[in-house]
Amino acid sequence: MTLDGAWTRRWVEAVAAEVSRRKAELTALDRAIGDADHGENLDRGFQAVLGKLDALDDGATPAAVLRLVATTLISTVGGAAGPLYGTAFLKASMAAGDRDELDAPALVEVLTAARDGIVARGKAESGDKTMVDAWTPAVEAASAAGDDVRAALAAAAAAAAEGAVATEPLVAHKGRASYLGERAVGHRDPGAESTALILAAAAETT
Amino acid sequence: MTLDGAWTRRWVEAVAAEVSRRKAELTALDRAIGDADHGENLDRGFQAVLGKLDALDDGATPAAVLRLVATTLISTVGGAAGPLYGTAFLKASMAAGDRDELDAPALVEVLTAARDGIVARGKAESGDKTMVDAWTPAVEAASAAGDDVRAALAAAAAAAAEGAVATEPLVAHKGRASYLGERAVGHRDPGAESTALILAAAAETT
Amino acid sequence: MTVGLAIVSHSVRIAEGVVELAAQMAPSVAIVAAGGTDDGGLGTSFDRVQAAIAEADSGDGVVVLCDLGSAVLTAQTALDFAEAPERIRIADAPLVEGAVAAAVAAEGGAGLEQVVAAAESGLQGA
Amino acid sequence: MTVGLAIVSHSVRIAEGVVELAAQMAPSVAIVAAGGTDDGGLGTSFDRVQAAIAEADSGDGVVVLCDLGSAVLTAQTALDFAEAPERIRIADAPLVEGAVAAAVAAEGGAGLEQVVAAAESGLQGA
Ligand SMILES: Nc1ncnc2c1ncn2[C@@H]1O[C@H](COP(=O)(O)OP(=O)(O)O)[C@@H](O)[C@H]1O
Ligand SMILES: Nc1ncnc2c1ncn2[C@@H]1O[C@H](COP(=O)(O)OP(=O)(O)O)[C@@H](O)[C@H]1O
Ligand SMILES: [Mg+2]
Ligand SMILES: [Mg+2]
Ligand SMILES: [Mg+2]
Ligand SMILES: [Mg+2]
Repeated sequence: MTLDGAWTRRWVEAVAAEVSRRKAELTALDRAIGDADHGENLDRGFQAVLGKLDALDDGATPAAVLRLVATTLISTVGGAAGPLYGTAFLKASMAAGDRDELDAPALVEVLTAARDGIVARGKAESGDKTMVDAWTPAVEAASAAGDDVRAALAAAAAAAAEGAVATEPLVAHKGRASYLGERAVGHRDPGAESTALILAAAAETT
Repeated sequence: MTLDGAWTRRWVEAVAAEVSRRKAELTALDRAIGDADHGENLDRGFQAVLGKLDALDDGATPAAVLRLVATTLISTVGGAAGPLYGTAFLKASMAAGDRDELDAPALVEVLTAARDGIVARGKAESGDKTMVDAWTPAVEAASAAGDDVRAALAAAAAAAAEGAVATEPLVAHKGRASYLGERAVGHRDPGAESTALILAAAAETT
Repeated sequence: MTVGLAIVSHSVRIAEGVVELAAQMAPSVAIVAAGGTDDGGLGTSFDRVQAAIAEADSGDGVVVLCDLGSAVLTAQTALDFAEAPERIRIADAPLVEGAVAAAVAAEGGAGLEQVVAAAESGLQGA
Repeated sequence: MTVGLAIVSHSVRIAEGVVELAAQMAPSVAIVAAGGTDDGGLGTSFDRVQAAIAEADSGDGVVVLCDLGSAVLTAQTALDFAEAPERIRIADAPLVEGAVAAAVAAEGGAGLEQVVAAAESGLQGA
């Protein structure tokens, strides 16, 4: 398993497929504590990405793929997830630089940059019941996982999934769910769940 | 000159005619420090009043005429002047009570009630560059004018006209003109000018 | 069943847009637009405001949200003429932001005073 | 000649209504709507926001007014991609009320920081 441009592309395709498959579920989470569009938003975004992947060079670097995802999500998602994931993929692309492939330390750099981009954009702290609550444990788990990229991705995916579940008992302090106060308790944050989906797809992409 | 129901009706008709004639002028004042609709607003209101006067009994009291003006302005003016003049005429109507005609003390009561209604509704103080700056001097002049209603009306009209002119150097603290800060200086308040018009029409109605 | 909202704006489009936006997070709340003058121009209509308040009131009360000052004056006048003024509150809150916060509170079953407080809290979801 | 305004809302109708309302007191200010998603649904469109900012900028800068939080995130992202970000300010102000105050200030020839301050002053004309 080599995290090169082709792998990055396969990963993005897998995300698009998973978002499409789980669109209704993501939207249902957003119906409970938001405006019921998170699945549609992300599906619109990743379908648009699919439509643009073909235009990329066969030899495109990971950074080139990540940048295409970033600009496409920014332009097409239509909700908070657009600027947030868009900024994440943009910062990830910048961190990937001109590398042809990402080893484990580079992967950690890229994941960290993505998380930092989301935090810089949305100003959420850990525990605010947002996608940050999936990203931060994922970054920490990946950096603790050692030199094997496969292990790092698996650790990140597992930690993100746990982080998403751990948003359930929280009150939200950012995003639409913050309007609900105590009523948000008991519901999983849709953005944390979609982050878990994105990282699970990475772990499963070979 | 007897301020009975018939006189009240003639006065209202005179106001409608004057507002119609000076509509563009009132709107021009509102263009300088507002949204350029005060003349149209009042004209719409008083034309609607004209349309309803015929339905009144011939023997209608001053209060009945004033109440008709109030409810019609409230429903038709469409700007701040609607609730303000509407409340003024409503409170005036209540002050007139079941009197068949208004003597000088009753006139002062009626004018005072009108002014108080505007203040209660709009919370403007004297010097805030609103119609209150025409009403308050008018009330004071009428109450100082003694027992002759004609003299009281003339005094009120003259004081309102002076009050309207005296809004020119002021900065506005209520209404749309308050957005302009110092830029409102040098412009006459449209509502103070229309108040002067309304009271001038009263003084001229025989 | 729930507190309703009346959305008073000088513009038909603003009032209707606020209704669609607030309804997104509060599908079961009665949110009624009172935008523009009787003929749809820029301004406020006493009759539209009165009708919107009546339509939004299911018995649990109505919170009125206004844009500019003259919308507030019109709403206050409607309150003077209301049959049950004790069930009507005019929120001292920004129109769009206040309406969304109030709608979410009403959707959650909050009472009249709590919905007013939500409107006035100035919470801005991000 | 004057500072322009970009009106970012989740709703096409809100954005267009704010433009008509603010223009009433500021006929010579460029006030441009960026409402809804690319297909006109409820949400925000990066491309519409970017285009509105460009259209509102005559060289003296643009103040961006937003409704909910995700509109602010979209506007901030547009600022990241802007050619002259130093001429763009996102006001921390309620959309409708802030836009009217900002428009009047811009009409009077106020500079970029003054227009932002007017939007944020929370002045509500009555
Ligand atoms: N300020 C923020 N910081 C981090 N994440 C946020 C923030 N605001 C919203 N989110 C995330 O975005 C998700 C909602 O995305 P989406 O439904 O696409 O946007 P919208 O709320 O605009 O409809 C939330 O579940 C949350 O994870
Ligand atoms: N709060 C207030 N108290 C007293 N008078 C006010 C107030 N607000 C506005 N006015 C008066 O209303 C006049 C404007 O009326 P009009 O143009 O019909 O209303 P709008 O400002 O809603 O377009 C102002 O010139 C001023 O005299
Ligand atoms: Mg959503
Ligand atoms: Mg949304
Ligand atoms: Mg006006
Ligand atoms: Mg007006």
